Amino acid sequence: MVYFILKRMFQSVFVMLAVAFLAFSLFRFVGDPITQMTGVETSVADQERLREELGLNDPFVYQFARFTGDMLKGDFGFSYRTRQPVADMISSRIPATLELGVVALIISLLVGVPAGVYTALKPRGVLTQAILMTTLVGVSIPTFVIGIMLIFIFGVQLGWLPTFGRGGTVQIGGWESSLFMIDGWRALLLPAITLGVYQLTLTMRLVRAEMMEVMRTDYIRFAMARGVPMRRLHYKHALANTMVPVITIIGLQFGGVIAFSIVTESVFQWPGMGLLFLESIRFVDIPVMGVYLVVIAFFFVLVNLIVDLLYVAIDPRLRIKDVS
Amino acid sequence: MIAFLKKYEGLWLFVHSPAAMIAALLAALILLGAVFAPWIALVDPYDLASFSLFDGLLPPAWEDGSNPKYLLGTDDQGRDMISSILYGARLSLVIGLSALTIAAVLGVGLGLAAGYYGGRFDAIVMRIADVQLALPAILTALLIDGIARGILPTAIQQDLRVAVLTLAIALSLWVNFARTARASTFVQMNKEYVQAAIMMGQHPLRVMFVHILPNILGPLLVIMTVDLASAILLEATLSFLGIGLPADSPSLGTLIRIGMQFLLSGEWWILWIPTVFLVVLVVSINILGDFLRDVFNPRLR
Amino acid sequence: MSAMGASAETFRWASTADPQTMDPHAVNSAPVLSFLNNIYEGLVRRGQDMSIEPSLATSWEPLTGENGWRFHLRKDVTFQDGSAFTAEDVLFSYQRASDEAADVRSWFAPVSDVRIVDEFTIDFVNTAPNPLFPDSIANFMILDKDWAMANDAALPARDAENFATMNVNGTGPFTLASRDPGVRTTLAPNANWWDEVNHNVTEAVFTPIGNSATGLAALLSGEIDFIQPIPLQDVAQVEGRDGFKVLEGEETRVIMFGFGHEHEALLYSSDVTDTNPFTDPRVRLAAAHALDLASINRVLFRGKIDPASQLVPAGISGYSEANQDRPAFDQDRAKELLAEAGYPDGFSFGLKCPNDRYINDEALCRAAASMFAAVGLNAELSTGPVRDYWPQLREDDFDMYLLGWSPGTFDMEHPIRFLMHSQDDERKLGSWNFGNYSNARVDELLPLIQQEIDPAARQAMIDEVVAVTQDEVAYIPLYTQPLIWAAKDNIELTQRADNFFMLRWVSVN
Amino acid sequence: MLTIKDLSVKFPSRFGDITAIEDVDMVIKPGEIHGLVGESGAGKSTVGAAVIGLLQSPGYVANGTLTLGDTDLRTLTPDQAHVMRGDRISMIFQDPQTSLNPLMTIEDQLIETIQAHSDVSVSAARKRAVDLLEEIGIKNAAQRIKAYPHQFSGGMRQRVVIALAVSTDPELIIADEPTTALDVAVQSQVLDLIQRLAKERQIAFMLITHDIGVIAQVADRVTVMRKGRVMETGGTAQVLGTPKHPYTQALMDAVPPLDRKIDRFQVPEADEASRDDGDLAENWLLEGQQHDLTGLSLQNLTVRFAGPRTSLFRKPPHYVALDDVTLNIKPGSIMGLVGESGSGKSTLAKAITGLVTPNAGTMTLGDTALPFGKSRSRHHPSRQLVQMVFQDPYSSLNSRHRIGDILTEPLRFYGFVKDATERENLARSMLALVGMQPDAITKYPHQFSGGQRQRIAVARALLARPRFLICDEPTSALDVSIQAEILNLLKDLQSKFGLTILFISHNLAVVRQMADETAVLRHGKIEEIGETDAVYTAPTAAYTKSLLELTPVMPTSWQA
Repeated sequence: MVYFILKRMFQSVFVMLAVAFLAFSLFRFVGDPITQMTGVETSVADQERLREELGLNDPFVYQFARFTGDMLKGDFGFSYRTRQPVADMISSRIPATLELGVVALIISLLVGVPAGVYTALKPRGVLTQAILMTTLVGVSIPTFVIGIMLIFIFGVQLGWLPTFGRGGTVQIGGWESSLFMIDGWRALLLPAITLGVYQLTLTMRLVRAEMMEVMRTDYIRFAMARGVPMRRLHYKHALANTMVPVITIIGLQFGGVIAFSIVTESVFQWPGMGLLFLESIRFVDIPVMGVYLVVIAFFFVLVNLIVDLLYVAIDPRLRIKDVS
Repeated sequence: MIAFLKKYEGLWLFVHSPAAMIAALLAALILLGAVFAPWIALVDPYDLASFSLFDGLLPPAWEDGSNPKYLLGTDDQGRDMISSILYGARLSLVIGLSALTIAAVLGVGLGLAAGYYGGRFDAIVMRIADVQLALPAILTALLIDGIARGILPTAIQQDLRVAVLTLAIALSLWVNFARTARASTFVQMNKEYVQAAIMMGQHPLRVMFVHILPNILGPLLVIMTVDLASAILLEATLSFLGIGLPADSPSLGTLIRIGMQFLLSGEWWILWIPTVFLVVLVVSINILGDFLRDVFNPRLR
Repeated sequence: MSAMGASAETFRWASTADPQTMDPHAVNSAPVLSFLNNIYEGLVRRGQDMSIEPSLATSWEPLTGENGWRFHLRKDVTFQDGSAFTAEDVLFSYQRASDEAADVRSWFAPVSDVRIVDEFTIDFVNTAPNPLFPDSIANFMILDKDWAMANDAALPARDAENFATMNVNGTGPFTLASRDPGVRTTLAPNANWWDEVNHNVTEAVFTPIGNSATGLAALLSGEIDFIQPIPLQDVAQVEGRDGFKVLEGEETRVIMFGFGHEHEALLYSSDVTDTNPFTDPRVRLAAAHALDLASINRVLFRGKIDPASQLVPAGISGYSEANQDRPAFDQDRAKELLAEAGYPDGFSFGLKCPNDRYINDEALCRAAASMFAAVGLNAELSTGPVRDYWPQLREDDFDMYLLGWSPGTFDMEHPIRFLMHSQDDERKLGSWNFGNYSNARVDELLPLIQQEIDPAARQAMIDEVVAVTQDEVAYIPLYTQPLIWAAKDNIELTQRADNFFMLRWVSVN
Repeated sequence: MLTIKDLSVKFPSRFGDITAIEDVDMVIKPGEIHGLVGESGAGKSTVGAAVIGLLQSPGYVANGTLTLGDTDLRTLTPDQAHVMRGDRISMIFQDPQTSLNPLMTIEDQLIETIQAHSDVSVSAARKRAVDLLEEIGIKNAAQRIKAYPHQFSGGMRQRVVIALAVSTDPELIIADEPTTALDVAVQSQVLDLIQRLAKERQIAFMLITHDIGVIAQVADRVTVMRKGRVMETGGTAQVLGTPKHPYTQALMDAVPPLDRKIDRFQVPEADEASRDDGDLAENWLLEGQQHDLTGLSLQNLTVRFAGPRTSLFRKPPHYVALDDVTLNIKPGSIMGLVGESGSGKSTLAKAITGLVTPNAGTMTLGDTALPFGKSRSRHHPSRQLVQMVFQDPYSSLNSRHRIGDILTEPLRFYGFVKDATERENLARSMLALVGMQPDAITKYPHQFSGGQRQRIAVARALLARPRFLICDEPTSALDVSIQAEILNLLKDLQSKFGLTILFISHNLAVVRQMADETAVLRHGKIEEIGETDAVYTAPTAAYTKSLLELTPVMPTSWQA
């Protein structure tokens, strides 16, 4: 088991390095940061001097080595645009994105899992068909349209919820959280729903498919034949076994949720990493873009490591050696 | 008839599934409209001389101030909405289908080989897939877009926009195919017909493509439909983020992006008609995907 | 102004872009300068009508015996941290702003020396006569020498932030209360401001909102009091709602098409590859005649624009009243001109446009391309974000391009210097004349205009330049960019033509 | 006491109702083990499912009465039926690997079952569970109860399953193929357990199985079913010893005896095609015998698999699949290879065919050495000379290929016949030779039954003109009557074409019928090897002896 975890960590490091390389090398081509950093009237000679100062004229490999080396030292460089340390910029935005992503994930689980269970247990019900159809339409509308619609319905027309930003936040040891104020929750609701819709459908369909699969297994039929109470059978037996594969897929998807929050953040002016990333693209702020990619990849491998550990926790077959 | 239908179970299921039939009908109509757009459409939205700003912002035919020539109205450039949508669907489908083809060829090829050879080759492919997964679709697309912008001469960037977008979407989809193909191949590798073929000394490529591939097509087909839907949506989202197609050669996604500007201004048709159209298209494809899933996995029926 | 001194008034506003820095000398961009004008002040400032008025300098006059200006500084002004404002701070700020590390140093190209005369008098020596110099430094903001030195911010931050990136110490009406870049910036009134307070804001919160629909929603849902700008097409929606108002005005920015005058052949043509038809003024005039500005105004701009005949709008000093006509929309005339020039069937060429720089820039170019096509000028339109756009223009990678120009000095001399004079890298002239339009008479007149003190003589020379460039169709000026702000009804504010938003003119009723 | 009368079960389908079972009558008394026997499709599992009320949707009981004691099972509401399940009727499934919830401990599963049916405290339920496990033969039950299912071996797991079924003291247990997935030794223990429980606790057992030997060993009464109908019912000795119904007779004829060798099974010859149609193929095969008879000799063959790696620093442990195996198969003879699951039988076949690379030893086909695994080139002659018939006829034919494509592939691949039409003709003829209609060539595998598919698989093997045939459990997926046909076919072909055959099976009786010599494999080692008759009548190895003893057989006295 220790070996298993070590192996996954080794693979994670490989993924991180590859992403760092990609991030750096690809963004090296995005455009000329100099024209963005300087004003309308800056002379060509001044631009060239700045280029030299920033090391943009050095050979490519040299620049990458510097990039990775600095990163390992915890030095993520400075933004071309704001001249702030990238580490500060990104880390100050991480709470917003993570809270959005996690709440979206929780919403999608809170709704998706029961809906999946219901539709799996009553595959022919009218409500099942309605749920399936609604969610299908839900995932077929582009996220940004859903977001804007929600804003106009609940923000502008009904005036129930704020239309942008994080609302009230509380600083807890450097972590700026929306979760401790009513205002924060109100602001979080619409973006989280927008971000969660796609995930919700995915979760529901996955749970439904796995659950139907599990309900046909011998151990469920045997539990039926022993007269195990239905509620216990559905939740303790079937759902637990359903969640084993579902957790992996959700883990794989979480990185996508974080990345897809780019769209949601841009619609709701949610001050997270995604918004920062979009601004950085606009200004060709290469250090910020590069670090963002690396951070996203880091979340991805981290979540998957957690999923692996969860697996071990849930599934005794991985935890306890076979004695036979 | 019954005997015929019994033989082709999928067909039988199909004619007994109203949702699938309606979806197929709508998808087929849209596909036909897209294919024959140059013959059906009133104007060619790519030909700047064929429309005039003078006709701009006309509402659909049933509203006041409309021009009956433009049944669903015109946009802010004076383009007929119907024509734009037909051409837009054409472009969206071209991008979606070509991205899908590239992703399928790449993903299935790698997945088959990984499943067939296993071991180190498999490990390498899966690590590459991990890296790809760590960069979700939207980031991959942004990356590809960025690199294309950087390395292509500006002169041809415009012409290669569709190709770049297609490649970007394709790269974000191939992992799906690779993982599914790999998993299915692993299952097939234990089947005795594959062992028989290997034992005979058949060429690995023949074993992979002639023997295994036809047996794993089912799940791949399901992925194809689902991914076609997500490719179309992804293209729309990229357009929203401003890295999609230019406004003068609009896809459905670009039309929606343009329409977003008119969300509040009263010209609702510029946003909602393409949106409804897109949703109908994507829902249809998804329903067909569901249907195929049911056919290939009868236990879920 | 009636509510002055009333209870606490928090004013919230939004705009599309966040000021990148709080350092007044680090970045020469409109969002930064506009925002910091609420915190820092210059020697002179612009009033509500854009006129130059005293600020930290109470008066100024030309130097005698040499080129340059003497500024008499205001006494009893303190910085927000309480330290006194003196000529030392002006000299220091000049040195800081004209350093290689400063992005605004080009403002001081005409300055050869700055001398402190006494504690409240300072001389700026110019290399040549420069009647407009005081006007050109309205955005040159003064910061406190001791504060900057003490906090290691003697120079603007270049590749890393410094204290001045996130902190301020100016003399202006507001001071920075908190800053979360890209998210939220809060300003508080400066209790010790020297000037009469004309606002009743006790706290001002700024939020950048990039997505225009989100911004509008924020206004309509009441979460913000004011937003600049809003999209043209939403004006009716905002006006139609109770409790909201739209402020319409005109920027000083004129939108125009430019040509690759010095290109020997078209770059993007599929039919004419060996020559450049745009070197023929008849072809350029044909292009001008092809444009239906009335339709552009009605459909794209909802009637909010004024057609432009020259590179500055009416009202800017130096505007040529004598040359107010622009080529009419006349497709037949355009075709005739093309036939005369030897292109009866027209030709194709490449048109470059940004898609995120000016209001409706992309839509405008699409419409223009469509109109050009109607007379046989088949434009291959290529649009892109501005980050790619300037490099393309600098590399001469265009046949025709879109440009907007706002005269930084609010004088006609500015576009003549940047857009009409032949390219001259050494003298930094014609630096935005991408197509290198070149006319010996224009080149000859520019220095004369710059040095002429007599307004009538100066105007005569400007009129001649405008006439020459109209005659040769150096550019096709299209219209003046509109300025659309929206606010709640209870907000009173002043919309200045440079799109700068000044908190000191805001009152919340 | 369970009484079934006139039971019919129907499955509605799109093409009208399909009758799964019809007019089934059966009575099972307390303490009685009632065997329900029949081939696939007989509907025996449906009877069990109908009784316990777990028919696969959308099946339903169309007619008849089901009574358990005084309770009419058909009148119960779904809730009542669910409460009754476990309480009065319980069930044991075939595969102990899959019948237990892998995420729950044995304890949790036992306690929840006990508590579901009686109002006892957790500790009382735990005590009862521990006692039960002890009774069922699990040592150290108080500790073992905390384990998860995967920590038990297959046989132990089936005991746990039985414990679960018994834990609520039901009147009736339906055991659906309870020993089919088990090796003979374990099977015998489980059967003993069932017998003991029936006797001591007076539980009625419905023992559903296809294995006549199992029935003969433990059942008191037996019901024979075919195609949803009862053929014959009565005391076990009577039904199996002196069958009255012709179907039962035919069934008994097809069962291979363990204690003697019969030349041919008395089964109706498949007369789908005239054997004359097979002349072309027969001649073609005969003319291809340039090598005469080809034997195979294995010397000290050892195969090791790397186990899963568990540490960065230690090498993964080896798992020895074949340990120093020496085996000499005489040209033109049939070598039988028997062994339980995991003994290395299939690894041996894979080593010969090159799918597995041995770590040591030599293999010699005829007089040429066989290169190992990947070092054997794709064009090595052995790839043609050695062919294989696989266990699962459902997976050994590519379901996406036409029979014609499947059969002509070797002809084309080995370059035997250049002309496509000729290839097709030969394939048709070969189908006739193995007893199939030649027009099968245009169809797809799913259009055939398992037996027919296995014939096609044999035809494919023959079309490579092999000299050495490996049959890996060729009949274990088939019903006994079909098994008899295939065994007859293999015997015929072997004698006609002088093939050398390695016949692998776990079924000792089948091997006895086929093999000239028999080798017994256990844990990758040859335990015993010799003339088949000698091995069966006078086994020298203790392991062979116990295998022979534990294999359930019919008492000789019953046999005709």
